Amino acid sequence: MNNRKEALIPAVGVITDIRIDTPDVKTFRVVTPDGKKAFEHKPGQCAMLSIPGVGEAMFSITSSPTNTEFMEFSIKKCGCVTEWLHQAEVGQQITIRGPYGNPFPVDDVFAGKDLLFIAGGIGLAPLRSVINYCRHYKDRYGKIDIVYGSRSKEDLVDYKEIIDEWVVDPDINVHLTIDREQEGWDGHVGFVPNYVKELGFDTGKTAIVCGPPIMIKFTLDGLCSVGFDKKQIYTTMELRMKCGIGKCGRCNIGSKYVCKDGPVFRCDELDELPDEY
Amino acid sequence: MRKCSLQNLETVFEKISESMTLYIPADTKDGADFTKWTKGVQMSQALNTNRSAKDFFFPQTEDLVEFKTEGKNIEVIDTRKESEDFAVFGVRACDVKSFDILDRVFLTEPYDSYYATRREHGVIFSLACTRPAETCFCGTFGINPAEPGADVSMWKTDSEMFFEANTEKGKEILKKLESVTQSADASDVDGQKKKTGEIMKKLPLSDLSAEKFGKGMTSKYFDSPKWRELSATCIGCGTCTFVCPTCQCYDIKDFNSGKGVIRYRCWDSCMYSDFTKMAHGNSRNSQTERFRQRFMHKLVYYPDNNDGMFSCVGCGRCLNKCPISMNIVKVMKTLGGEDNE
Amino acid sequence: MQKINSTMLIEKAAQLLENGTADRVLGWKKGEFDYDITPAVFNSVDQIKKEFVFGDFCGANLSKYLVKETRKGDGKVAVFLKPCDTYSFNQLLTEKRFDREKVYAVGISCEGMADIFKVKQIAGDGIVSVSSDGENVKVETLYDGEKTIKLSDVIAERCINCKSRKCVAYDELMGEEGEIIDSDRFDMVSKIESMSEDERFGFWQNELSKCIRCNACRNVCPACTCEKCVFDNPDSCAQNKAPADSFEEKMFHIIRAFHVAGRCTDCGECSRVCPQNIPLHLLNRKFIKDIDTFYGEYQAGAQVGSRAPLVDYTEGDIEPGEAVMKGESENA
Amino acid sequence: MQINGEFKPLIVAFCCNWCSYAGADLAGNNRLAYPENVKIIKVPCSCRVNPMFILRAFQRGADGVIICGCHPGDCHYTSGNYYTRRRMSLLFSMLNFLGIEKERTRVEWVSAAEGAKFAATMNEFTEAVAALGENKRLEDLRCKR
Repeated sequence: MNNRKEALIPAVGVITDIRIDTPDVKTFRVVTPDGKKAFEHKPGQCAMLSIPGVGEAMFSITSSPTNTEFMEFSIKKCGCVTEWLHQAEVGQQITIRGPYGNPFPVDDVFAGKDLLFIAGGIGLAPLRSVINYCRHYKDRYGKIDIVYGSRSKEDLVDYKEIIDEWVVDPDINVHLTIDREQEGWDGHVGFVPNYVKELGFDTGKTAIVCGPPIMIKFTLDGLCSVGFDKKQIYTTMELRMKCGIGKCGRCNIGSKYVCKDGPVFRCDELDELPDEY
Repeated sequence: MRKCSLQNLETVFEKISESMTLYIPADTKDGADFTKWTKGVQMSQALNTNRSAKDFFFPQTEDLVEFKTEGKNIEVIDTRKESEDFAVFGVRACDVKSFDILDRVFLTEPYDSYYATRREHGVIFSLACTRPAETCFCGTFGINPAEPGADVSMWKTDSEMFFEANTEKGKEILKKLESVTQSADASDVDGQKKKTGEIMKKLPLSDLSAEKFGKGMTSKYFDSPKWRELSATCIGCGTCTFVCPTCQCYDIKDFNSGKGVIRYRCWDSCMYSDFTKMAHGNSRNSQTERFRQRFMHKLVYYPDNNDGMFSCVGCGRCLNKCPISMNIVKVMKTLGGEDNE
Repeated sequence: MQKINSTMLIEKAAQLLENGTADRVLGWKKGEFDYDITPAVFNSVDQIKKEFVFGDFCGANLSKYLVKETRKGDGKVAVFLKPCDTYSFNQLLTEKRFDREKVYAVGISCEGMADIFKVKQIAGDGIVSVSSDGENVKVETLYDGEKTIKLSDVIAERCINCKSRKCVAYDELMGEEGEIIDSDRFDMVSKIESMSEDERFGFWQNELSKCIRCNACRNVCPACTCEKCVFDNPDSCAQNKAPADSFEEKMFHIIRAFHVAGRCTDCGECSRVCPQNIPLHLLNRKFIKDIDTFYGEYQAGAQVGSRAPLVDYTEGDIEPGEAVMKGESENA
Repeated sequence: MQINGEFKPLIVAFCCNWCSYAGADLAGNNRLAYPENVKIIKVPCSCRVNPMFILRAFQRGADGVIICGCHPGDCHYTSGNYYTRRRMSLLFSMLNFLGIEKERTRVEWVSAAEGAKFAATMNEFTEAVAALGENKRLEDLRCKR
């Protein structure tokens, strides 16, 4: 039994690159001290990052599993761990453990389907991993649409990658929107849920939604009102977590633990859970 | 089955403690608690200990790992030492059952090696009850206090202590005790078992039933208006969770000692306001929601995930200790009462 | 004098609801057994008639609930207060923790509450019923049948050392107003003071090491009404959920007592609720005793608006060095 | 604190910005010696010292804690040190009640002109704490390993 993986003891990771995405989001590249990827993961899974003495927190892995060299985390500044990370420099070591949670069913349910990704703000972080995974294996999936919105142009996470890689990719359609009119923006203006309705997608698609709770709520209502079935919609959640392995008892919604049974949920599964999130 | 006279119990203690640390329930000025046995420490007559036996396997605080930082570098150090064997003597049937419940949490993948190591190194001698209290309701959860289980079951009569091994570990230790025990007949304790069974029927909480709770009951109880009333005067302390043998929620915290960072875990309580607090909100903002979480977890969520097994053992500690005398019995009776049908 | 009983209070509570004086009543609710009584908010006469109870096991101090309860809507809350609870009530008012206009307080005289643990120690386990006539407690147990115990033998520690039977705040009084009484409440403090330093350390090390940090003492305390406690605040560098080291135990209890020093009315709830039976009231009483000795007698909650000793000073106050000596030798 | 096998008490001195810290400065300017193990923490006023600061100092290895402020009546903020005086009287009396050596804590009023008093106080306090030995009763074992 001694060679079992220790669930609560983290490994050391090194930040090898820090990219400033938006005024409050940075993307951190993390590898092991000997330059390898810390562990294998699937799209939608999370990892526990910590800074000793500051705290530990759960983050979704933003890079695609097809990236064999490193992992990336897009992190918004909002609490003590994230604030600390935002002032860190390249070369800083942190600790990492994972992967945690259930991934998106990319290899079975999603296979052969048309995919519609809908993200708001930092909600793109967990989806980016799935999108890039699907782009990598594009022949396994049907058409891919991405609707992504943020408060302003500056708040669009990964804008460079979106413009340089996704928009020019002939196999996917990218629909960007920002909340308010802004100089130098000739794209769509308006909230994501409304934009989704305006775009009027084919209801045969599988939708993957992530963003602030209020956006998720209105997007779900919108999708359902145009004829999407809840079984076609997936989302990913977050609650306070400590252990990441379904034991410490705080991230549950009813009898489901977000860290272990989630964070990816199909929307009809969410309906069965009590309203506590 | 083996037995020894109560006068010779001390020689049994001595024999056990030759090879491992022994803990027995001993009287303190505030009731009984598990105490490390040394010569002269007497076994308590009390029905149960103040604190439950879970402390042996899931202590209130334990260090997980230590970090040394230097500049930008971090070193991760596993500070655990080799665990020692230990025996816990006189654990009641309810607390024995609580180990099953905790095992299902800590020993399912991904497995908790801190807990597992202690389980491997611990031997449990359980003790049958003869005088259950009015606050006992283990029967509600199908526990028979006259057949306590664990590694070795024990029955205490007026003059003798009987031992019966239930596991390999138990057989091994009883073998070691052969020199200080005599062989006995299993029927010697039948009378006691029968008597206890009769008392169980007379207990004031003997009619409490858990039938209305269990798997798949979330939607039935979650939105009940009764929660507000039940939790109205809950002071939000952690007494019930900390004295409970099955509560297993924990927090992981860092302590900077100046020489390094010690990451430790400690018991946490779902009754605390900061239990689910995140940087940007709290999923259980009111005491009513937190109160509901605790009882729903014991009566519905845990059974949902564990084939209908409840995570309450009816030991009655929360009935004795809650500052406002609100407890799972009142919750079950109120929610399961007729006017909720 | 007639002892206040359940029937009288039920009648009063129902009347207050019926005549519109209040739209809810804070009182005590029947439990599973005769002794496990829960504080409760009653909204209807029906409920009061069915569940309201008052007796020797209604020790819970209801005054702290007013902070939460008066914030819910506009209506008035009626509350029953024993003499010691009225001191907490005044102290909360002094600190402006609730709106007096929203409360209708009924003072009830009290001769002391019983402690069920004392009953159990004498009568044994398996208590099926327990009742008292004001002088004797009749206990029926599963194993030893019926027993009669003197009520005075099972009176709670805090009531034996009661400081005052006077209701100092009320809109209406049931029974007599009562009087401030001479008590020996500082005897135990003096006894500890007269121990040697090593003995004192040993005594407290032993008591405080039992702490499981359940926070019951803090949460029940009518003086602890901070919106966010320093021990729950991750930015306070005091947040700590568990007694991870014997230092943390001492730190928690010293700071807890210090934060209520000069505001503690000595209601004794902290010791009543402690699941580990730590005599926490002794820490509070040490502060009260020291305050009395150093700065003159002061009883928190005796009057609304009095200035607590720790937010006050005189130019000739005792110096800390002398104070420590005086605090030690006052009774030598 | 053990240095080369010899016990040197670690003293934490909270000094108010206006009087005592200046007093410590003056002691330095006048080349008046006091032990190097006295660690001074400057606070705006002696009443800034939260009881928790004192306990934390002990937790993290202090063997004695001294609070220095302006003489009563001379507080830069008029009355801060009066409150300090009451608080510390009660706190130190409580620590004594818990069996923690009363010689480990002290309050001393040191003005900006009293460099000599500062040095003498520190010398004397250090000596008194040295006589007690290491702080065992308010230590945190985690900080010592």
